[in-house]
Amino acid sequence: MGAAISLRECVSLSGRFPLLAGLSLEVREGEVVHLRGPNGAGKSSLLRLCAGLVPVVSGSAVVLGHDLRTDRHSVRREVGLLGHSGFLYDDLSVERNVRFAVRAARADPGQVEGALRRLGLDGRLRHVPVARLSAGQRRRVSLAVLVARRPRLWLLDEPHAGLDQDGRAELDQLVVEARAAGSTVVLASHELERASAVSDRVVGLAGGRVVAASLCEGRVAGEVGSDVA
Amino acid sequence: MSPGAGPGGGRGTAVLRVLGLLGLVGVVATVWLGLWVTPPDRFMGNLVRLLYLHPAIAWVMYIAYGIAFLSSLLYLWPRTRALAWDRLAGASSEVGVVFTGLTLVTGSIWGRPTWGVWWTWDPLLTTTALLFVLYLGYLAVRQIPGEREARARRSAIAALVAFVDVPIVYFSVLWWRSLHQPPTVDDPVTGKTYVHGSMAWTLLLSFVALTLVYAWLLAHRYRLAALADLEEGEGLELAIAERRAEAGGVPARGEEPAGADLVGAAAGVPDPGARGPGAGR
Amino acid sequence: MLRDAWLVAGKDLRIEVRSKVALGQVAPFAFVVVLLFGLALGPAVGRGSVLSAAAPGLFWVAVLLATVLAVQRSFAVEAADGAADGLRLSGLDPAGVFLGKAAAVAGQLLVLELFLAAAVSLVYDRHLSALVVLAASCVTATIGLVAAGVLYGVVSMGARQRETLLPLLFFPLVAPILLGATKLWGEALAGAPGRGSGWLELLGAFAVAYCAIGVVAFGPLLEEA
Amino acid sequence: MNGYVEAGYIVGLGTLGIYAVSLLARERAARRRLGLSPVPSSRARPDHAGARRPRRGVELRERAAGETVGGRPEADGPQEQA
Repeated sequence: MGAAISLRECVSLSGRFPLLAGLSLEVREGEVVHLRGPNGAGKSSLLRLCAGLVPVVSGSAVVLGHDLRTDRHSVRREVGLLGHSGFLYDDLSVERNVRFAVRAARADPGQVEGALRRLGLDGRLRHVPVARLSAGQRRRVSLAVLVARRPRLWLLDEPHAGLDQDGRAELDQLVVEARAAGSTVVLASHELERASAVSDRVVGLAGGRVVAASLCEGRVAGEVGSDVA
Repeated sequence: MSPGAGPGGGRGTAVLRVLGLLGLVGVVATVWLGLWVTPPDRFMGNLVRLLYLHPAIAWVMYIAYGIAFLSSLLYLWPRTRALAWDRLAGASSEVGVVFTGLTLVTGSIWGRPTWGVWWTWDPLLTTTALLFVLYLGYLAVRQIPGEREARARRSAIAALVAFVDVPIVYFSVLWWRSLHQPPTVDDPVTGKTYVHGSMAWTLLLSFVALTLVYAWLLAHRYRLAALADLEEGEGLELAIAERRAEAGGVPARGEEPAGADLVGAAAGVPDPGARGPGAGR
Repeated sequence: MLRDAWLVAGKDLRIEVRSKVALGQVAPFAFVVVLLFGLALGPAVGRGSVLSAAAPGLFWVAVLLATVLAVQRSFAVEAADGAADGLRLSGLDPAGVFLGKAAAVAGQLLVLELFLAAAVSLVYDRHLSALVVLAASCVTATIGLVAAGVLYGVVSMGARQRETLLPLLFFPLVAPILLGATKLWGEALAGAPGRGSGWLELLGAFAVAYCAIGVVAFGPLLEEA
Repeated sequence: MNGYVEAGYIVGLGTLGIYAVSLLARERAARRRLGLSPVPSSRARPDHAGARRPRRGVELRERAAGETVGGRPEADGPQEQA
């Protein structure tokens, strides 16, 4: 199997602040990787970099076969990023938001209905403007977009945040299904046990670099690096 | 002006000093010739002495914007893309804005006794005023934060947009004026004044002197921009080291090859068969 | 590109229908401006009064001010909830985004101009004539205004001081449009349309130039915002 | 003469002078912040400036500043000109 993500000594900056300070990471296609690390370790930056949103200053970065040093655009249509913000339009209804995102990404609009049902958004909530939703419900809308789009690479940034117990279980199930469908998933989460349970591998970040890596044997977290929280 | 002229000294500094000296001598000579040696004009009297200042300033303004436009184009052109062009465009625009302001002020000072008004909606004047605001806007765009190359590209596009606007503004004001009311004033340069003899030489000298002054200002402004870029990069490796040090016990400094830190980390892994991210290469 | 433009324009217009910001805030603002001019330039009405004579110019200044607000709104929608990243990640063709956003804003502005023209005619006591010339100048001028506005809207989106930066960039740039449209309206209302036939071409040239720049440059600019 | 001429010359050349002086002052301040010698010169060469940076940092910095590899004429200060 090829590499979905191949980063070598990546440095990326925000102004003069190094977000990533020489990060190397290899993720194979179809793998589920759990990123962990303290706040500010560079998890979100890594996910944004893989989505082509953050320029690579030095090192090399290839995601889904696209060299991010020369082209940060082509990769965007193939990845699905669930960021801190959901990339939703407040004044549009749940269904409209999902439909717009799916059509913009040139995905199959036929998947929208199923995705809404999958996330429990097909009932009363369907026509409610996103502005009126709670944080957890907004997260569900963003997830529905991913489910409908079926990207090759899922980049989930704190996907558990704001979700209720059912939602978290639902999310875990989605990750498992995505993996089964051949997609690659990278998720950053502080829900260590939960995230590791669905992951093939745990990667610890700190100071904008990978500081630890281990397999999840039989889907059980193998803890490494005592400084990695 | 070669964009390669660095922030550092060497021969560049010596050349620059000579350039500055020549410019200074030229300006002093222009002032001396213009204020004391040349005769007053038959029609304009002593006011003609502003002829040795205002047109040359306006001329520099055109050069400055021309160079800013050209270097913006050269930045956008993929084959010649280099941050040096962006610095040059920014430097030239800033100097250009200063000269545009001076064009307006000296023109106004000249206009008051000649035309009886500080300001007239003459096409050239109006265009110049709009030019001033347009390029102030361009300088503001340059201040928008962002990645260095992103800023450069954005600025170059803004310069292009502004430059495309200039002829449109000029022609529209020209039409607007000519349809509005006939011009009430004669052009003081071509209309009434006959330039000859010492006056011609002084005029020529003023153009040369102020062009030299422009070149000197441009070079220094460029150096300042290069220093600012250097400063932006300065301390980066220190910042990266600090960033790495956030990881705690992991060695952050040093010149270990790519992935060495991963090997180090993998050493602590209970399962020796662990597939580190760097494994399999 | 056109497909994406259609998609974005539809989305923006739907947001407007839902939020009614243009209807509830931009349009009233333009009417306030019209009223303020009335207060500033005196109560006299009728032919020959200052207000009546200045009506074309005042109308277009009000339109310019409204354009800035409409463009700002158009990008505020994108910047909320980090959706500027959303626009970049969406996979939409940037040229399509430019055209779509421009079309949506232009549509709103054209409707606004319709009502504003009626208001100007009533409040400043100026009879509207030569409606074809008026409409043609409105359409071409609005396209140019919106193209330039959306272009600089995305430039200033990345700036922390975007509310103040956009007008600074925008107004000098569109000075020719103000001149041309005002001239055309002045001639049309004076009953002598066609005398300044060059103006419509100038407005057209402006619109074409800035639409072309926008289609080419919007992508790189969106990237940096 | 008549006031206008003098005013024009004073305003015009005075502004240019102030601008020039401000450029020099800003350049000097920037050099001080960077730890370069305050006045660039062909003779005096600050050794410490060149010594305190490892090569790798310089490379990185240049790439960060967006210089194309190979064409890195100006990113390095006077310390390169020995």
